[in-house]
Amino acid sequence: MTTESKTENKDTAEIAEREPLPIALVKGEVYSQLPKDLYIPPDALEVFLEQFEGPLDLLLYLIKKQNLDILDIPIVNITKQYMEYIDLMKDMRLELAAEYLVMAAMLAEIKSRMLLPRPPIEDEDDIDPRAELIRRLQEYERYRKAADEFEKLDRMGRDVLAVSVVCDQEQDKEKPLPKLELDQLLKAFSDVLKRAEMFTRHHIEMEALSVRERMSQVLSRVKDGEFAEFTSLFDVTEGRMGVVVTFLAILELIKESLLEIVQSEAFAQIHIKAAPGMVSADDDPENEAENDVEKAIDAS
Amino acid sequence: MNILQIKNITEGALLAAGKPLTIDQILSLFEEQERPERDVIRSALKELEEEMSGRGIELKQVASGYRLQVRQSVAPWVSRLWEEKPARYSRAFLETLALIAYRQPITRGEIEAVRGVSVSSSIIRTMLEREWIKVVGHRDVPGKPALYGTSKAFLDSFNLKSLSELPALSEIRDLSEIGKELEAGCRRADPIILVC
Amino acid sequence: MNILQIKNITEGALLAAGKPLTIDQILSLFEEQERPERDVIRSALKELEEEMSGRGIELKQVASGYRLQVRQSVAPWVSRLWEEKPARYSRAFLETLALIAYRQPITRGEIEAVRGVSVSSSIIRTMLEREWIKVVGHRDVPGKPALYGTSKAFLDSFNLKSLSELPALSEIRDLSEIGKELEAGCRRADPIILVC
Repeated sequence: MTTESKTENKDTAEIAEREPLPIALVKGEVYSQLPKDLYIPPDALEVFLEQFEGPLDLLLYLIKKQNLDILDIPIVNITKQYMEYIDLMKDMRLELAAEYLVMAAMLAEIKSRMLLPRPPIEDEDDIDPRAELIRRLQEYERYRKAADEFEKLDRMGRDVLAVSVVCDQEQDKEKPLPKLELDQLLKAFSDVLKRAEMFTRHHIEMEALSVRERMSQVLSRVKDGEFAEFTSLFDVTEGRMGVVVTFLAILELIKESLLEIVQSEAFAQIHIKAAPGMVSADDDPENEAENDVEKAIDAS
Repeated sequence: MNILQIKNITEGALLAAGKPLTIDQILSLFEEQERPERDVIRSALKELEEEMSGRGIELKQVASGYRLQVRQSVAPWVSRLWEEKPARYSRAFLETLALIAYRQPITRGEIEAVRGVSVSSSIIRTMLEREWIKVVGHRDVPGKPALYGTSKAFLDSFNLKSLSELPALSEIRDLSEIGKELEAGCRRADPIILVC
Repeated sequence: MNILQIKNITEGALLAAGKPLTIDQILSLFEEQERPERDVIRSALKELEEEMSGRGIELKQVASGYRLQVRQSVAPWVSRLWEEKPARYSRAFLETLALIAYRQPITRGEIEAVRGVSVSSSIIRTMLEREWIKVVGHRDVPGKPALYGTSKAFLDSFNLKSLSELPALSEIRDLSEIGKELEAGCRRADPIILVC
């Protein structure tokens, strides 16, 4: 910064102090000073103050209003004005974002540094806070301008309108059903198991699939409410494994209170029937309250 | 306002509206002092119709006004725009189906408990409609929730003879391992593998 | 298939699609044995563009392809079809969008640092819902904040073909000595914060 520009700057600042430029426009009337003795309708002022997008925006506004250059901010003057706005916002009980106060502190610090004699710089990393402020103001100003440019861009729905022309055949096509691959299903199951793991500390112990399948089959057999002979549920042609699986399925169903097992006297025929609650299947009531995680996961 | 501008506004409006427009509706787009006569709109429409002959769209008068539509002669090609690739099943759908397949008979509540989120009715309905699952009974607890199991149609669609042909968990492990490797090179073994 | 038919199919598809189409998408409308060369589609598009000059619609190339749209010169009239005026975006919205567009990928914290105020969640949410921005990654710092970038839909909405068509960002003026000091200091630990 040259001495020349400093002098210039000083002049501008002085002019600004002598003839303050308008700061506020309320209902078409220009106010050149912050209200000390004049009355501004609170609503109007609130709208005016709320339109700032933060401390940087307010600072830029104060600088621009006085035709000052960001690079030559008269800190003392600007700080004074900034504080007046902050006080005003406090008086208005506007919700004052903490960012405004941070900025106030920053300005106060810069001001005090400029008023005090500067000690010789010892720490090279010591950043001039004024430079930092200027950098931030410039940076913010760029994007503020860019936002204004965005507003001017052609926008779909405002400047550019979409066309939509009917094509008569479009409704005729039926959407094909998605094809499902087995590996997708497996992936899904492994995902769900992975997630279930996060819900429970229990180890997941899978039982043989065929038992589960057999459970469904057995249930279908007995769901009309009739007794079924225990032995009739077995198919000996399936061999030892099949019989064992059926037996396990029945045991599991009994354990889950889905089947009742009845024997009228010792050594008599054993009969199986659906548990009393097992109404035949046509409608499913959709509310289920019970069910803990272990029951579902830790089936065995 | 000259006739070309009026014609262009008419064309733009018909294209943007997405529905038939009456002459009155077209007239209402103009401010009062610039509003043309009805006959001007009529002749603009006529001109548009002539210009469009032999092109990809045509002007058609239907009950509720004038409409621009894709010409029948090109419609078979254009309609392929919507000939979507079949949609993919959602993760919720696949996980629910997988749970029913491997854990049947199972209630909706049990599925929800494992998945940790609620199962939407529409998913269950879709599976029932497609006859991939069926209600095999009801659990004897308050509310009598339906127990779901898979059907023959489910097995058919995967070309399986019985549920025992579904890959066992050990294969799932391999699969997820392969998937992992494919996805991100060799990451760490996932916790499920240790448990199974 | 002759060039006129190809042009008509292209025109019909662009008008009916309701979104920009790529040349590949247009090509996919043709069966394999009748499918024209890419260059044929390109010249069909060029012809369409020429035919439309001076008419109510125009052909525009945007980020996700070619789009037929109502010419801007008639848009003021055509937009009277809808009573609702298009939404105005707040300064906060536009500033945030500008930062994401010019500085992507960028975190919310970085946006806040430039703007000097916090960015409301609803602004980010609106942009995500509109699919103008998307999460392109996460910065590897504590909290793993999302990095945002703009999408093709954003460019489409602003009638742009690529980010390079965005208006140029104004230059930062030289800070002379102060600026150099500043850069050397690497803008880290800001003494101001310690004061507060």
